[in-house]
Amino acid sequence: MALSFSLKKRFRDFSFDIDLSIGEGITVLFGPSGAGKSLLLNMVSGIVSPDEGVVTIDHIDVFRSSEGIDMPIRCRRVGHLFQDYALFPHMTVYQNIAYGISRLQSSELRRRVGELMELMRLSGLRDRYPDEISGGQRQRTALARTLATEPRVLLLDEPFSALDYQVREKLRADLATIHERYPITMLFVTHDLEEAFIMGENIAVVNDGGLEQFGPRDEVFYRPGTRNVARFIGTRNIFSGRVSRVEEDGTVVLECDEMGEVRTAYGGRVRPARGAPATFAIRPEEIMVIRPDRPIDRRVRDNVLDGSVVSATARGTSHTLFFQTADGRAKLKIEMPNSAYRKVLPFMDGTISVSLKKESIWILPDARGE
Amino acid sequence: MALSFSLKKRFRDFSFDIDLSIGEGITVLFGPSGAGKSLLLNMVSGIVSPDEGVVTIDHIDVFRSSEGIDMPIRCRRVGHLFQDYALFPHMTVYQNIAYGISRLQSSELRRRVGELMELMRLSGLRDRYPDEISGGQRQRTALARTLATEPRVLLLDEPFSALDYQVREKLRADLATIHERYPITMLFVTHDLEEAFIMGENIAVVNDGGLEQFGPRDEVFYRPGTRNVARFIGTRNIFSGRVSRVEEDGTVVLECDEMGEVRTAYGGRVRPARGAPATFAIRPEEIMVIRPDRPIDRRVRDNVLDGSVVSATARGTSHTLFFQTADGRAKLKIEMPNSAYRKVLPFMDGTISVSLKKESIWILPDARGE
Amino acid sequence: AGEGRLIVAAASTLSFALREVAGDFEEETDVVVILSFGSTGKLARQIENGAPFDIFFAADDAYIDELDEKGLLLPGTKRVYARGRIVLAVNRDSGLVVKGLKGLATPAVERISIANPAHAPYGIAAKEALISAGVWDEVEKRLVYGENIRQALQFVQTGNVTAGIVSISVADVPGVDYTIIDDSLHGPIDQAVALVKGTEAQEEAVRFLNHLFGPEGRKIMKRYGFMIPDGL
Amino acid sequence: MDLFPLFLTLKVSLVSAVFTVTIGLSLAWLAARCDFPGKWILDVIIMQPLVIPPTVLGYYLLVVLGKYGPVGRFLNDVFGITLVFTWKGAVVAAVVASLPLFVKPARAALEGVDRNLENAARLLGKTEWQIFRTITIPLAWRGIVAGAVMAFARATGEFGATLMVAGNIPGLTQTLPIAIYDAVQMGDTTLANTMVAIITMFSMSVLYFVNWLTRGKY
Amino acid sequence: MDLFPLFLTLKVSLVSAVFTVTIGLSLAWLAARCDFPGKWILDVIIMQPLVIPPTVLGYYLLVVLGKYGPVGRFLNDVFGITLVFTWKGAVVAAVVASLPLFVKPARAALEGVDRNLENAARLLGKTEWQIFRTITIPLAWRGIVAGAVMAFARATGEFGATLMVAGNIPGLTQTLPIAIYDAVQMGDTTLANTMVAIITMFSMSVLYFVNWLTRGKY
Ligand SMILES: Nc1ncnc2c1ncn2[C@@H]1O[C@H](COP(=O)(O)OP(=O)(O)OP(=O)(O)O)[C@@H](O)[C@H]1O
Ligand SMILES: Nc1ncnc2c1ncn2[C@@H]1O[C@H](COP(=O)(O)OP(=O)(O)OP(=O)(O)O)[C@@H](O)[C@H]1O
Ligand SMILES: [Mg+2]
Ligand SMILES: [Mg+2]
Repeated sequence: MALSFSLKKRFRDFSFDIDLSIGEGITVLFGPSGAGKSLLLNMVSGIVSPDEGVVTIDHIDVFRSSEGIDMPIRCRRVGHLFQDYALFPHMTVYQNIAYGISRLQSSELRRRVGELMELMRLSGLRDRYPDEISGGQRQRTALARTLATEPRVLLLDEPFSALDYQVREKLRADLATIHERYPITMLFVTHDLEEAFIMGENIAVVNDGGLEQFGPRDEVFYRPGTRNVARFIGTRNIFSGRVSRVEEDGTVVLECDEMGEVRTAYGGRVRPARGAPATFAIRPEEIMVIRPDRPIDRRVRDNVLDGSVVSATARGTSHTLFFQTADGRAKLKIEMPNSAYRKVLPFMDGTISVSLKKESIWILPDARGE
Repeated sequence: MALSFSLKKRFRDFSFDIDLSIGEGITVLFGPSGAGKSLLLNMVSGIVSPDEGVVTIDHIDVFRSSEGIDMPIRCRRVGHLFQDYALFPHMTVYQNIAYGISRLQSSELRRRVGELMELMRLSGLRDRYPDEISGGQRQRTALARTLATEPRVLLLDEPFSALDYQVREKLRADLATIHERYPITMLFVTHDLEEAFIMGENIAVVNDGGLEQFGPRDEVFYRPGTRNVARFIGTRNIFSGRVSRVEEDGTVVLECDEMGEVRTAYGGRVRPARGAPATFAIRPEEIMVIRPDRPIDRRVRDNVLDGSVVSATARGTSHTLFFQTADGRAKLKIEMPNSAYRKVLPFMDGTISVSLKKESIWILPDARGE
Repeated sequence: AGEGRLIVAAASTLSFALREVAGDFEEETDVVVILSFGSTGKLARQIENGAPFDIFFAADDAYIDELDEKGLLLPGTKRVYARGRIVLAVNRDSGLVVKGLKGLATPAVERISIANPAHAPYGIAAKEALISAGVWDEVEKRLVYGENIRQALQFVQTGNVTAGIVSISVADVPGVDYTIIDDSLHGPIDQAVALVKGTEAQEEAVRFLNHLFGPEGRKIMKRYGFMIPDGL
Repeated sequence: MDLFPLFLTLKVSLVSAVFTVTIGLSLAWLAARCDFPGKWILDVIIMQPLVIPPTVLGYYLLVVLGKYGPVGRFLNDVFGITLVFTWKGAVVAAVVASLPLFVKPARAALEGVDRNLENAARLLGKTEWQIFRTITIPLAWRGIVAGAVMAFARATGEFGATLMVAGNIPGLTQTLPIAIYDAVQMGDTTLANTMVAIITMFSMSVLYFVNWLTRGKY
Repeated sequence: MDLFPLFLTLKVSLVSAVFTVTIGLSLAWLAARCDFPGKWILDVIIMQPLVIPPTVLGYYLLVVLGKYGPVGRFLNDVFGITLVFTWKGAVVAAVVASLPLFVKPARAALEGVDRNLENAARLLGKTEWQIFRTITIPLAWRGIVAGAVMAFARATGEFGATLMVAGNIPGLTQTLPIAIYDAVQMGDTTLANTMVAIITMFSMSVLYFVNWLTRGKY
């Protein structure tokens, strides 16, 4: 059930142009608000006509502007959960979910809808109308309605945005099993980083109508292709510098304005030239705070910076620190679990050292010239 | 700008009954989907009539069923962001935001709306209609429209659910400053645990139409009052047992079926009776995995359990492990940062020990009899 | 029609008179008479388009001639059944005494209703009478045209016009005083009847007309103000 | 009092309501959903019967549908149907006269239905006809009923065109409004008032029924 | 050809449209928003002019508004206004005849407006009147315009009641429909057709204008 498309669309001051081919499984569409994620789904399902382009589902053209092919929406067998649900206001929860199921005997139909309502935890709401249920219940009804037709291509536009974390975890697992049970191609839009990571085998990062990066989730997450992707996935600590030398063990030493010399475990294929510009990033949770009461571990002696903590924010399960080097030139965001935070808390007011492990530093390929 | 209310409402199979008094600042309403959060806001702002009750804003009754007081919505000076936005479809983004601002000279009006649009990152969308902008842009327009009237009571129903994390972080900070700049009472609904923690000075946990717990965020988060609250805030590891003895240093030793003896730093006021039932919980990120290659730290020698890891899920910045004791009776959810995970990864296949620090174990008060 | 049924189309002025005549006729014979009243113009248009009428009583013989020319009537069946008379009707509550047509010229008579002289025969006659009386120019601005004489009379009856010129056959209603207008002031209002071509009840139709023109019929017609001129 | 006119009026208004709604819905749907040049001309044509006096409208209908008219001759020759001076003619007159009252609001209502919901139904594999039946019409319900009620009332009260096309033949084509007109013409206000009361009661019960039928939101 | 009837018709239909829309919107709003027992009776009363034949309606109006009628006398004594046999009478007849055509669809449209949006406006401190003006009416726009167009067309074509109330006074109260009727009665189909063409052209331009006015979504 391969899905591939190449789509162009222009609005007054927004233009969309994305080519993508995805296979079976779940692909997460990730990107900032207004990037064009919903528009992409709308053009794939046929709700919005592209200015030009091609949409191919399972090697069959459902849209090809050059040949005037435009398969009616209903024949595309695409399930599409709208961001604003579009529940039928004149039908009950049950009727909404049952609407798309055709040619089933009534007992069979009832069983199937009941099953879906169970799955979505809607069981008590059978005869309510959409304006009599809560936001999250609406979202689940819409999701059930979309799943009811057992489409082979499933487009989900932020399907869990209105759900609490318990239901969300449950449904994430259920979607994953659906996909294990029968072959399905899923495009899953989310704003939630963690959700993107958990759900996506592959992640496509969309920005301003274009594709920033597409690849397996670990690649996108830990090896972002561009500065934008790095920002979107929350890398935060991004710096520019130049290659000052390459050591024998492959360590690339960069010289950057804010932090001076930075040693990195360069992982690229091409050996970088001296003096070449390089942008590098380190994730907030990868920065180690060195406890003054302990000897410096052998492994954390890379890139040790002295400075002080400017602010600390509690986030429930972790703390976010903003760290500033002694000369005030580099600012780093650091995330640490509460247990670690409690350990460094006594030393927080004085000078503190952090270490950027060289394996944790990622040099962005767009500045590598690859 | 104190807000207090006591509200009752019955639907066919849902009944709502909550008393609450909140002061200036941000109170987060937290609870599962369908708990009654939106209903609560609707009754405070006057959109939905309670069956009976009182709503007092700044010591003035805006609603009191017993005396037939029901102040018109427009006089309550309450800002309310609906979960589904309710943007005026026939007005542009600019017109929507400007709609509520009255009696301002046009230049002043333009300036103010411009400012809000800037704040909400809507600047390029001035003349678009709601159906020409993305979901997140809609949400921000609705938020700007609500803030435009500078209400003294602000009800926000999942204001950031459709936003990406960058914009979200920015707006969280902005809301916090708004509240610093002038006195405001804010009720903020969210499903996002982290957001609840960051935004809320106080957190009210709502469940099935009732109030489960209300208090300062740290109290709700780290010292949940009930099993339900513990579940909602993601504590996950909840067990039942009985008090077997109390030691001299105040340590309460519990006996539980799944894990045998568990030592806890009991923090309650009343000395527990031997044999009294006790429910206790430990947050997933507080469970320490003991690395076999290191000597057991003095501080982690409490409640050491041996077992194996059943599954591990990557969540981007952290990993979630499911741990099972050797006898298979206790299952624990453990969350650890990627760096820690990498360190224990080599030992993952064999037997592993975990430690539940006694200070991290929380005995739920509802079982304490307090 | 046919099968002992006779459909008679007639100008609405005849509604009272014909109902009585038809009632008598139905008693005498076993023929069912269905009366369809309407304005003469409308009925003529309907006959042109194949209406299933057997007999057509027009309020104006001009329509009979017109239809005859088009070959829609049975040739030679035209008969004048009455010569209409017009009256000056005055609302009793107005308190005005209007002396003849000349009296209409006084400003006290604010409005005068007549049937529309563009198509209604009584309207034409009224106009002719007003011209002959030499008051047309004065009263023209104060005229209200009714769709037919009934409406002209309703205006008088409800007091919205002071006086009106209507046919004698409708004028005898409460609240209205009327005086007959000299028939030398206007051309004859010949009202004619004819059989419609294609009628399947020619025999019954002839019998009905014979009844109407018989002594009994004449008596009834006269009572309702339809004077059948002698010698016709 | 003769009750025939009442029953005839019932028959004519009910039958014509069926035709009006069927034809009208198709026209409204066409106008609301399809875009073709000169669409507004269709609008103008449909609205014409409102603008020209009913009698004149009736005259045109009579000419077209009559014994010698193009449509009348065709219907007579091919199907052996005669419209003029029968109750069927009254139905035709009522349909033509009341169609604009139905089409306008029905179209407005159809156009007001959220396209997104129709798209949602398309995605669930429904055909355009199924969508029209299960989504569009129920959501446009209010406007459609408003139009149908007006059209029905107009058909019940239709008089000018009917008088021309069907004639005023007692026991055959004399509807209640025509009987009322006759009574007023004859100066018999009592009879007229009685019949107006009957027709009012009739329309009242229909409106009440419709009110009851549409008491829900959809 | 005399152009007076055309101008009179223009005047009467435009003035009556203003009245119809003003009165009709108030009635529609009342019916859509307020709940009071026997509300459907109001509905029935408003719909009555559709059901009874225009001539009969005109007769009733003449009796009520006429010189000796209760309303007529009051208006004459207090304001010195005479309605019957003046163009004002034609306006009254047109308003009464066309009001139901406006109220029904306008009400349906007002009822279709999402209450949530009105609540959102209330929360922004707007009064009910401001909300009606800035939210409800613009969102019910389609239905209101549909109703207004029908009412306008009906007022333009109004004939039966007008003839009764305003009379047929050439150069004073003879509207175009009355002139057309006269022409048909006289058998002057050419003149009638010409005038029908004129009235068609007139209604066409109005419809075109309205179409142009409402080409947007709101
Ligand atoms: N009809 C239109 N006219 C002009 N611009 C439009 C129109 N529809 C959408 N856009 C623009 O296209 C862009 C993409 O919109 P889209 O809804 O796909 O965003 P998105 O990625 O889904 O965002 P979100 O996460 O906020 O839902 C937005 O910037 C939006 O303003
Ligand atoms: N008109 C109604 N009739 C019956 N039940 C209703 C009605 N309106 C709301 N409810 C029920 O009231 C409960 C509370 O709804 P509410 O919208 O307040 O939930 P919520 O906490 O905001 O949930 P969510 O997070 O999903 O938005 C829900 O279970 C809903 O089904
Ligand atoms: Mg979107
Ligand atoms: Mg809610």
